[in-house]
Formats: sequence, structure tokens, C-alpha cells
Amino acid sequence: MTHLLEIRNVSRRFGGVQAVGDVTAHVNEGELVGLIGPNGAGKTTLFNLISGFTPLSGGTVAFAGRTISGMTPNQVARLGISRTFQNLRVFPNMSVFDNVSVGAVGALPQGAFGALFGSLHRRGRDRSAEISHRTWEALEAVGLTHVAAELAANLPYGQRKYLEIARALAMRPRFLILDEPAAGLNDTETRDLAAFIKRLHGQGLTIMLVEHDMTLVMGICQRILVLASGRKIADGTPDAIRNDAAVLEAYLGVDE
Amino acid sequence: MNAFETAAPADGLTRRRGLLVPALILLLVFAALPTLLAGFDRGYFYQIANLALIFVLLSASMHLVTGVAGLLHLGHAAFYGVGAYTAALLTSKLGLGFTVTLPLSGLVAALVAFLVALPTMRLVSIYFAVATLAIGQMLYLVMLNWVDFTKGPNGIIVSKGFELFGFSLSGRLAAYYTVATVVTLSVIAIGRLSHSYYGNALRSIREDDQCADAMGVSTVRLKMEAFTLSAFFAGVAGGLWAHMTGYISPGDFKFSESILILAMVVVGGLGSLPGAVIGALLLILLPEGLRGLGDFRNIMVGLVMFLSILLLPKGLLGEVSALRLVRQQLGAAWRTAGPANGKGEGIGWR
Amino acid sequence: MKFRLLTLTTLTAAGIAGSAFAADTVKLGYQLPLTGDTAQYGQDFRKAAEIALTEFNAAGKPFKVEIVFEDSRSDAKEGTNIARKFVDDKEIVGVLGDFTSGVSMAAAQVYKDAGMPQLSQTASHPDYTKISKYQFRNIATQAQEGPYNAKWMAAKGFKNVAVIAEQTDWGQSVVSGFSDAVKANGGTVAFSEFFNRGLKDYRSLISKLERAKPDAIYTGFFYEDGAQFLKQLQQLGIKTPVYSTSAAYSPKLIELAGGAAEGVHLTSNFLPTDPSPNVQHFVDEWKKRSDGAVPGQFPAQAYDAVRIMLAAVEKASPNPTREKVRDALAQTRDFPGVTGKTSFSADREAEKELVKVEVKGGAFVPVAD
Amino acid sequence: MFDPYYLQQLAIGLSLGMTYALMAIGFTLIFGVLNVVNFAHGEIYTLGAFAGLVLISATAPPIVAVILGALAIGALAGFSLERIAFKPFRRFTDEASLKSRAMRESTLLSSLAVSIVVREALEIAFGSQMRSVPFEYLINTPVRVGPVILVTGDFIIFGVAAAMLIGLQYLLTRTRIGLAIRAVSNNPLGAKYVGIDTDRTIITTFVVGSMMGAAAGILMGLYYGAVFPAMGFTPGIKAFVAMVMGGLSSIPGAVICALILGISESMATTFVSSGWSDMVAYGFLILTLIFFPNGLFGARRERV
Repeated sequence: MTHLLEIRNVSRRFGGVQAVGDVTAHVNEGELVGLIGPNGAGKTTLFNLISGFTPLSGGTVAFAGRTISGMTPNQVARLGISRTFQNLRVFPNMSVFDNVSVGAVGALPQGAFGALFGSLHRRGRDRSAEISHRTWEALEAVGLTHVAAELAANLPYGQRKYLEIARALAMRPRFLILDEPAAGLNDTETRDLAAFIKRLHGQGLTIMLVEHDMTLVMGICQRILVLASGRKIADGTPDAIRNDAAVLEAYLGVDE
Repeated sequence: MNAFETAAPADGLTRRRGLLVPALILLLVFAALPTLLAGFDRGYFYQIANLALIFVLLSASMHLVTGVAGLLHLGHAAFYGVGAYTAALLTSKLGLGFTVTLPLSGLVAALVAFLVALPTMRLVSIYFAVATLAIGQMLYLVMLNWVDFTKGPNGIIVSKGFELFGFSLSGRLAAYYTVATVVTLSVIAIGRLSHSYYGNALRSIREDDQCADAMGVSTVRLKMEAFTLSAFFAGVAGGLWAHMTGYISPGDFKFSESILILAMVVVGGLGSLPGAVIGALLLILLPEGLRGLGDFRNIMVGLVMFLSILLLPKGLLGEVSALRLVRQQLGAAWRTAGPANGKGEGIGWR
Repeated sequence: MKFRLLTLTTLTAAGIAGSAFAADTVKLGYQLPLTGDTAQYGQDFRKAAEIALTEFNAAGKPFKVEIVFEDSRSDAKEGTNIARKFVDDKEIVGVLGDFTSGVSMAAAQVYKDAGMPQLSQTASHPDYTKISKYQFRNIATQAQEGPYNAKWMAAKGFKNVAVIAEQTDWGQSVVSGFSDAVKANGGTVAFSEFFNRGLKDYRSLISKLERAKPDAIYTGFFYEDGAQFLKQLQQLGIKTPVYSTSAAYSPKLIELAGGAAEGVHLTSNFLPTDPSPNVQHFVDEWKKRSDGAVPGQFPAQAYDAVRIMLAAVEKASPNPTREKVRDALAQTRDFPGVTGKTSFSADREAEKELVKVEVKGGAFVPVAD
Repeated sequence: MFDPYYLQQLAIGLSLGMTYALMAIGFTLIFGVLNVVNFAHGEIYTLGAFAGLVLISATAPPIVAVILGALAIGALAGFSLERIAFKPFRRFTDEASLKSRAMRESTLLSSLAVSIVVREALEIAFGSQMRSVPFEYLINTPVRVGPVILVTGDFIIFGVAAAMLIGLQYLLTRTRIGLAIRAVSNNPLGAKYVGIDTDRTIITTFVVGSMMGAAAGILMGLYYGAVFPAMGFTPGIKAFVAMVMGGLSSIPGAVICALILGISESMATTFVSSGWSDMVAYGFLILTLIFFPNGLFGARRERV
């Protein structure tokens, strides 16, 4: 009963369309879980339901024993769930360092008072130093320290992907959600990314990722959830999924 | 391009060089300019200098909400007005002096901003802009039509000039120093707010509010804070204006003033505090400087605005270059040491 | 910051160059809106002032007068800037203007401290002349005009009247000056409301006003708003008589409102049809400079204000100073202007003789009652 | 029995709302295609009125010719406006710059600067006083409808606004250029990829929108009988408010909200006072936005 993330009978309708219907699933502390499914299966919607972007039509989501359904995205984030976006959303007109620092300051807020008078007392200085430290740590983790001062808009596509992950890491999350991290990357880059995700997982981070690239998902995930038409149709190890009849049917029946 | 090329250890030399430009600016505002003003002995120059400083503060306060947090604000002049009316009413009804009215001007403006922001801060983009337009117009109508309280179009004579705990500061030079001190301190405060991790959080709302939300930034609350803080500084500017001119009326705070302040921020370069300051100086000094052109001077102001935005699309001093400048020059607040290397030391705001 | 320094230096250079001036010339300042939404008034004032000045300088006086015109845009910021500028110029011994009370009063705060006599042709705020002994005005205040009109309307048998006025300091004084007098005469004010200047559609207000069934309507507006009001009154088929103040007395009122202006009663102290030579001279000069148009009340007030100021300067010469000009202004008695004889009372208000006027056949016609 | 007084006030409010709607139509059309606030739309309105006035005083042509003249000036002004204040800021034709924040900010100011120059130039050329329109051209002959009195202009304005709406609807849904306008408005980059000349489409939108603005200007000139350089300011703000209240993208929505604004003003005059009437209109706007954060008729966009 001590799953890190607990999704119970979650559903979401958009008008007449059932985007996610009655999904129950969980993620354990320290797991690396993949979420796959054909296009339009409701994967991103499920992510949005977890991270508070889309209100639930039914069911509950609990994180580390607390119900998080109904919370705003930033409340969810401050509890330790951090995410990236499918369509790359870095802050283009801010430097790489500043981009990542937003993640750090989101988890460890510096208020207006802190900004004004922080440097006058020890706690304020420590807070700034800690934000700076976390930012550098995240930049180092993704290997972007050498471009820290560049404008994010000037980075090549691949580096922007890592920048987004660094920003999520700067929050020091307990649970990281990656929405199609390999989209738009070539084979070499995807392999590097896979190694990077595995390394993050190796450091004890719980990760859930949505991915179209089957090799990536099958290669690194411990467990895989499969959604089709908004419903969970399978949940198991990569080997089990590979041989699951329902999964094959869902994929062959629609596309791929 | 690299703002952090001074990635050498933070030795004394770097620091001293880093403080050069701020020190020069302070020297100019507090020593060179007053000397010059005293030398010319012309009230007109004092007047222009004070007026320019007040608009520097207005422009800087709008920079916080429009430039940094990216919220198009079309009603800023109303909060300037709330501040001015607070000062004027406290002076005329309760006989209070500048020492008391100035902070209260800011606080009342901030309070009003907070109250009107409560229901409207969830709005985004142009909806937010038009809501601020409506708020500004409504506050203006209150100043104009609530005759029993604000004396409406009759305006209010503010019989007291600048003073500090009863010590009169109404001489020309003393008044200049009063305005300069208040404005400088406020601009430094705005600088700290916008050049900090707090400022970065505000910028992230401007760049992508949903994404900022996912990073744990409570966007609604921060928007409200930026709006309220900027109203505070606008209110302070209003208090200065009320005690400086000695007579205020609703016409001083109408929609066109909001647009003027917005134009200052945009001409200077959105997101750039030095830009906001330069924009204010330009749009106050230009019409005065062009008096010789007679009826054509406002056409020239329009043309200069147009050309500046055409030739310098990022404003006179765009955000990126401004940030670079600020970081290089404010070395004391901005660490210049290299990456972390596990020592917890790096670039960032202190 | 560098920029500011540069501009200040240029301004100073210009200022020094400007002060090198012949000794037998006296300078006056005139602050007025030459651009912006109220520029039409400022442009008229400048024209009137130029007529007065040309006459004065052509009259072979021992010294010449120069007027420095500065554009205030009806903006208090600019108005105070100009005030400082005028005060700085040691040769300027008196100032005319501004147009609106708001700007005049903001500038007055500067003139008060500097001891500069200020004579406004239009500032109507009740407190304007109370600012200091340096503030004068050449306009009939509503404290005078209101009771005059109230008496006129009472004599016509209108007991129950409605008042509307623009929401400005002047409009406020129109309503208070008139309403108090009506009540004192035993009449009632059935309806009283303000509208924002530049309102386009008065029909809502008119319909509401008519519900109070007044015998007559007293109005405080300038000709722009007045023309719209009268036209829409006619559209709604309302025949209630309309009375107004001298501020609406402009040929533009009839030009804009056409037939709708017929029968409007108002007061004035300037009649372009007055055969007296100084009025005819002014009207002729004005027509020459404005394609044959006839001047209205405000330009006439400006013309007189400038001439009163010039007379004061003459009285204070040789070597007029600001203080001497102020004293001379204060002693103005029965000045024969185009707006009748003007005297300044002890509190520096112009006491004007008012005449009753009605619009008949597309022209302002003086009436006896 | 219902007091005819309120009926009269309602009619006045509707007529006032129609005058705002007339301006809001063009404003919304232009906003839709680039998502930019065009501060100079009020000046287009003024230019249209002045063009009509100059024509009338020069040659005294029939009223149709006057309106055609205003339309021509509007088209010309819209074309020049787009070239001067908007085109230079669309530096690259990709999505990022077609609807980018930088372009929005620059054009906000460039259109403001153009509007200042135009208004000041008009003031220098014509003076800032109200100029009267010859009475034979005015459209304000009273008309009695039951207990309510209106003027001919109210019906003309209603007719013109309806014609504009229907014409625009036809243009947008039935013609090639309308299709292009809708495509650019929805997705400029996509429109470009399918071979639509975005530049030409934007120009066309400005020309059409400005013609409507200019037509509104001359109609208002004839309706109120006064033309002056600052006349575009108040209707400009009201049109902006109506557009946002309607949800930005919906032209019928903007028209309906303009009517709501007009009625709320006349009702506020009735129940409160004329001085406070704008307060009610703005209060109404705020309330609308609190309950409908995307405007009354705005499409709710899922942005994630």
C-alpha cells in the first residue's frame, strides 16, 4: 500500500470524448515505468491529470500518501512531481542558467522579500546559494555548464531537450515525468538519452516516461503500462508486454 | 556575447570594476547633476529633473509588471493617481506631512491593486490587458466622480511640500535630493526584484505561464505580487508628484498617461530596467527639448517613437544586453565565480 | 544618463541665447494648449493675443512688448514645466493663461512662490484666485453668472428647473452657483446631474431629465458638448427652454447645432455686433485672420486679458517688475474692453457686466428680458 | 403597463451600441489575423470622417459618393498602415515571428506612434476644433416608432452594420480570400505551407478592416454632425473592450458585446448617473471576464 504514485479509477471526458476512462495504476518508489499506447490513447492526458494541468472527471490521484487530485500544477510540482513537455517548452528569452534556476526556485521559493533583503541576512544568502547550487548541479547532470550563459533560444534542438530535463531536475523531484523525451532525436542521440535516463534512475530517481520509440522503452523500463482508447489494457514487464495479445491487437488494429 | 566571461574568481579587482557604472550613475544623480543644477540656478531644470525622475520611477515600476512578468498593463496611471490622491487627502484632511504620506501613498496604492487583482489575476494575455484598462478607467472615474471624497474635478491643493519629520525640504536642491533619493532607492529595489531568482520566476511567467506552473512557480500569486509591488512604486511616484506640484486633479492620471508610461517601457526595451529608465528620460525630455518646433513637436515625438522601435526592435537597450550589462556591473550582487565543481559556488544571484 | 546631461546642456545653451534681448523690450509669458485635444482654444487665444500685441506695439509706446507662447497641451506636467521656465526668465514680468483650471492651478503653485502675476482668461475654479495674491482672472465666475441666470429664469416664470453640467471644476461651480440662487429665489431644482466632457450621446440623459418635467433646463457646457446636446434634444422632440452660460457663447455653437440652437438663452459680456469702435476693431482684425469667422466669448476674454495685462505693464513702467505689474493689475478699474468694463475686486476676481442673449434666426441677438 | 421610458432608454442604448459595433467589426477582423492590437484603428475612423467631410465641402456629391470616397481613403490608409507599422516588424515569415510576442510588442508601439503622428497631423491640417457637417447630409431626422423616438441614422447604422456582418460572413466563408484570411488567422505557418500568400492575405485584411473603420467614421460624422481629430479615441476603446468581451475571435460576439456595452451605458445613466455610466460598462466587462475568462463567445483553447 505504499506506492509512490497511486492512480485510482481516473477518468476524463472532453465533451463527448472519453480521453481517459477508469484507469487504475501505480508507480513504486525507485521504479522506471514506461507508458505506451497508440496515438490518441490518452497518454499525455493521463500525464496532465497527474500533474494537475487537467482537472479530473472522476477518480483520485495520490502521491506519497497524499491525495493530489484537485491541486494546481505548482502545488503538485512542489510536492516533488516534476515534468517535461511533449513539444519542448523552454523559456526562449532567458539564459540557460536562468531557465534551470526557475526549476530550483519553484521548489525552493524566493519571495519578493527575499529578493529585496535576502542578501542582508544569513538565511536569505543560504537560500540563494542553495538555489544556485541546485541549478549548477542540474546543469552538470545534463552536461550544459559550458553554455550556461547562452540564450536558450540559441541552443540546438538536442541541447534544448536536455535543458528541459535539467530544469525539471533542478527541482530535485521525487518523481520525474518525461513526455516523449526522444521525439525528434536521431538514433545516436536517442541511445545517449537512454543511457542518461538509466543513469538518473540509477541515482534513485523514480521516472515515468511516455515514448513512441519502442526500443527505448523496452530497453530501459522495468515495467510498462499500455493505454488504448483511454483504457489501461496491459501492465507488466517488457517481456510480458511484448507477448500480450491485447497490446498487439491494439497496435495492429490502429496503426504501426 | 557571453555575460559570464568574467568567470575568474571573484577577486577584489573584478568587484571594483563591477561597481564602476553604478557608482558613476550615483555620482551623476547625487553630485554632478545637482552641482550643474545649482550652477545654472534655474527652477526649470530642477523641475524637469524632478519630473523626469518621477517618470523614471513610474516606468521602472511598470517594467516590473510588463517587462519582467510580461503582463500588458494598460491602467498603471490609475495607481499613480491613487498614490497622489492618498498623499493629497492625508495632507488636506488630516494635515499629515510628507514623511507619513509617502509610504502610505505606496501602501494604499498597493492595497487597492491587491483588491482589484484578487478577481482578475487569473486572466491571461489580452484579457488581462483589457481588465487592467477597465480597472484604470474605473479608478479614474472614482477620482473624477466621487466629488464628496476626492473633490472630483476640483482637484486638491496639497499645501505641504517635502519634509522629513518636520524638517522642511522644500528648497530647490533639497526637493531635488528628496526626489532623487526616493526614486533611486525605489529603482534599486525594483532592480533587486527583477534581477534575482524571484525575478527569474516572474520572467518564466512571461515566457510560458503554464510551463512555469509545472516548475512549481505559483503563477497567480506571483502575478498578483508583481502587480501589487508595481502599484506600490507607482503610488510612491504619485506621492512625490502630489507634494511636488502642490495641486492634483484627475486629469493628471487619465488613460493617456498609462499609455505614455507603457511607451517608455517599450521604447527603452521591454524586460530591461536600464531601458525603462532611458525610455522615461527620453519621453520626458524629448517633448521639452523640442519646444522650439512649436506645433510640430508632438509629431516629432511620434516619429522618434516609431523610428526607435523600427531601428531598434528590442528597444533602446534590449533585455539580453541589459541583463549582460547589469550582471557585469553589479558584480557585488552577481557572483562571477565559475561552475559549481561540488563547492556550491557558481554564477547566480546572491 | 549621458543623454540627460546632453539635453540639459542643449537646453541651457538655448536659454542663454534667448536671454540676450534688447533692454527696451518687456516680456510676457503666455501658457496655453497649442496642441492636443483642447488646442482649438489655445490657438484662438494666441490669435487674440497677437491682435492685442500688434496694436500695442504699433501705438508708439516708449517700449515694446514681446509675448512668449508656450504649449501646455492642457497637461499639468507641461504646465508646471512652463511655469518654471517663465519664472526663470528674469525679463518676464507677467504671465497669461492657462486654459483649464487644473493646469492653471498647478502652474499657480509655482507663480505663487515666485511672485509672478498670473492672469488667466478662463480659469474658473472657485479656489484659483485664493491661491495667492498673484492670481487674477478675466472671466465671470459662476458665483456671479449663476445668480444672474437664476434671476432671469425666475423672472420668466420658471420655478422648477433642471441643471446639467460637464464634470469639471467649472461644471461643478455652474451647478452650485446656480442651484443655490434658485433655491434662494424660492424655486426648485428638479434634476441635477453631471456628464463627462466629450460625451457623444446625450439622449439617455435627456430622457431621464425630461422625466423630472422641468419648466426649463440650465446647462453648463462648452459649444462642442452644447451642440450635441441641443441637436439630440431636438431629435427627441423636446421643447423645454434651454438656458446656458457665457461659455457656450461661440459662433461654433450655431454652426454645429444649426436649427437646434434656435431659442437658446444665454448670457454673455461680448457682442460682436456691438457698434462700439474697440469691439468692431477686434472683430474686424479677427475676421481678417480667420477667414471671416466671428470671434466668440473666449477669444474676447483672452483679448481683454492681454490688453489688461499690457495696460498694467504700461502703468508699472518704466522698469516694470513682477511686483509692480501685480500691483498695477490689482488696481485695474473699469478697464474698457470688448467684454465690457472690467474691474478687479479685492480678491482679484473680474467683475463683469452681463448681457442677455438669445439665438434667433441663426445668430446671437441681445434681448432685454 | 411597462413604462415606455425604459423602452426609449433601451432603444437609445441599442443605438449607442450599434455605433460601437460598427467600429468593433473592423477592429476584430484585424486583430484576428495577426493577434495584434491596432492602436491606429481609431485614426482610420477619423481619417474616414475627414475624407468624407473634405469631399462634401469640396464638391457636395451625393451621399453614396461620400461614403465611397471614405471607403477609398480607408483602403488606402489600411494599406499604408500595414506597410508602415506592421510589415517591417514581421521580419521572418515563420510562426515564431508571425504571431510572436516581439512582433506584438513592437506593433503595439508602432501603431501607437503612427496614431500619434496621424492625429497631430490632422490637428495641424484641420485644427482640433469640431468641424460641422452641412446639415443636408446629416442622418439625424427623428423617426417615431410607437412610443420610442429614434433618428434615421439609427436605422442606417443598423443596416450598414448588418450588411457588414453578412458581407463579412460571406467573404470569410464563401470566398477564396476569406478562406485564406481564416487560415492565416488560425495557423499562419500552416497556411503558408499550403501555399497561401500570407503577406497578401494580411494586407487584404487590413484593407477590408480599415475600409469598415473608415465607413464607421464617416457614418458617425454624419450621425453626430461633427468631425474632429480626437473623435476616434473613445469609440476605439469601446470597440477594443467589446472585442475582448466577445472573445477576440468572434465578430458577431464583438457586435453583441458592443450592444451590451451601449445598453449598459444607457441603463446606467437611467439608474445611476451619466458620470458613472462608463463605470458600469467597465464593471460589466470585469464581471464578464471573471466568469468567462475567454470572453463570452471565445473558443476555449486547450493550451497544454
